[in-house]
Amino acid sequence: MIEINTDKFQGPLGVLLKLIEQEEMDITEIALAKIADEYLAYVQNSENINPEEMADFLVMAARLLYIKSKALLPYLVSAEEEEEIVELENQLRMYKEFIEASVKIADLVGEKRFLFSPLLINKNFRRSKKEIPSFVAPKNVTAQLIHDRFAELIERLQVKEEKLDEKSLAPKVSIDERIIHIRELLTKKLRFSFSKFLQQAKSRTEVIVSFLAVLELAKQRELVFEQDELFSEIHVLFRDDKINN
Amino acid sequence: MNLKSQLESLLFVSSKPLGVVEMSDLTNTNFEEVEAALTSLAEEYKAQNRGFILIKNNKEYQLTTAPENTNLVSRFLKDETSGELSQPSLETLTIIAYRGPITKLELERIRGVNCSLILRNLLIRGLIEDKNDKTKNENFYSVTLEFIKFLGISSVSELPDYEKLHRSESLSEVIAQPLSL
Amino acid sequence: MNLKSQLESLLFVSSKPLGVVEMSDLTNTNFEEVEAALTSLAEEYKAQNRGFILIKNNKEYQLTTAPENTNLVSRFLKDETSGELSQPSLETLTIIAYRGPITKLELERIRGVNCSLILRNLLIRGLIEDKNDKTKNENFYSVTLEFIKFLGISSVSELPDYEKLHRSESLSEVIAQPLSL
Repeated sequence: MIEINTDKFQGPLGVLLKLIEQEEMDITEIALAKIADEYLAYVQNSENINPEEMADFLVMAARLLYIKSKALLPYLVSAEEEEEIVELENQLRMYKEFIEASVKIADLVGEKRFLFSPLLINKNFRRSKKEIPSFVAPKNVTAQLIHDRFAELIERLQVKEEKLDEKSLAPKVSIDERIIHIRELLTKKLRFSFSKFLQQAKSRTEVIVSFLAVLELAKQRELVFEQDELFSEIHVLFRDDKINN
Repeated sequence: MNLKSQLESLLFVSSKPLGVVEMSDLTNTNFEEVEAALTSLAEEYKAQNRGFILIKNNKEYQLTTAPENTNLVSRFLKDETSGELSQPSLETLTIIAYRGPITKLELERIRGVNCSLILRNLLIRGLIEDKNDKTKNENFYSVTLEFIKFLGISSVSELPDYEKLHRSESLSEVIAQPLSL
Repeated sequence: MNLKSQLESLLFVSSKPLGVVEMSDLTNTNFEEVEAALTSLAEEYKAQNRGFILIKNNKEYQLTTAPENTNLVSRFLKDETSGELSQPSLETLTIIAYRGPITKLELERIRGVNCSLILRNLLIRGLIEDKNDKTKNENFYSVTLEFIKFLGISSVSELPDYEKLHRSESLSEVIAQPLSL
């Protein structure tokens, strides 16, 4: 299992960078494809991910899965999508530069060279002659104005809170759930049609998840595909069933 | 270690005059050396035409602005205290009026920004005062009696809707939010 | 009149950072002359090994104690700053220090994660400030003099590899790219 310092939460890029460094790899597409599973495992198992950051972790998971699927099916990738991968590599390289700089800054802070300025000094101390009065009446300030400003502030804080209301997302199917579903299906039916399987999906996300689940099982050598001729229906079956037959 | 530089740091940052004994303790140096270094500093300031001078009063030393700049400095301090209150200062003042006594951190959580400079400005104008609570070792800010009188009331509780606004729950919630760094 | 002495008096008596515009108004001198005099003062303090230095950030200046006297001064002020920062805060501060003024969106694109909470904490702690650019209607974040003091440097340009990271092209490219996904 991967060991990541989880006592302080880290952003998705930080987690990626750590995984790549653990593999002693450079920041490349190959490295990203290789660590995709570990990243997913981290997101799944980590209890320390701040809820506000979860969305960003999931976006990154989607990008990695995409890169991984490209490693499996390279001919499916367009030039535009290729660019997105390069962009992620660049983003990660730059992030790394700042992480390195932040280590140097941490060293600087560690030296404890804090500088001090006198704060809140009595205004008549430090001055030769001429006293400044201790109370200066503020212009245009009345009890009513104080009241109005304070009421406005409270209202503003309430509006802010309403905005921060939590929204729960509709439950979505996960790749793991899909994998279990595929296994059950094949235990019952021995084989199924790939296109019909995808048609059962209720949303685009589900199509992607189903597709990734099938790819994952193929990669793990659990599944094999049968196709009679080019562009005809693809059938999915357990590798073991195929061998036993 | 450079004694003159050390003494200069202490005198610069101190908000009260400093005695030779205290400076001697802090710098771990004997009285004679401290006094010699202070004399030498005082001469340097004059020779170099610096913007401050070192003055001595009953064995206590303090830095003050150079006499030839007194008018400039007074103008600056007067501008600071007599100018119109900025919006952030006014907002801070209203929070202290309705919620005081209140700590700096509580104020900052409500306003979402650091308030050091604003508090300093309100203190200089004599609109607020701070009191140290020794058991909690924290400073609490309240509006001054002069300011209350200026508003034409005799206590903050006479501010409009005081009971209701003073207890506002949304403020208490903001104050209770955890801060992590 | 001696401009350097005047500026020194103002900086000395003001316990808040002073802007070039303000100092220029008060001394009735143009910006260039004020900045030249301030640079010369900063150099003098270092060359003469004074107990204070002049630090600078975003056209604002402040006198502070010299870094070599930090131990002594914190003992005197009984200041217990631990200097602890969490990794995310450190990361965010680093990016703002090298690339500020920077918008929240740009910052989040570099960090790849939502930064609202961290920005709020850093604002409250006074290590960063936000300024609204009215023409673009956007907030820009920069580090403050408080941050400069925290690190014990006299301006962000003294940060390690400042020139390189401040200008790094790959960064400008990445920031210029549209958000995907």
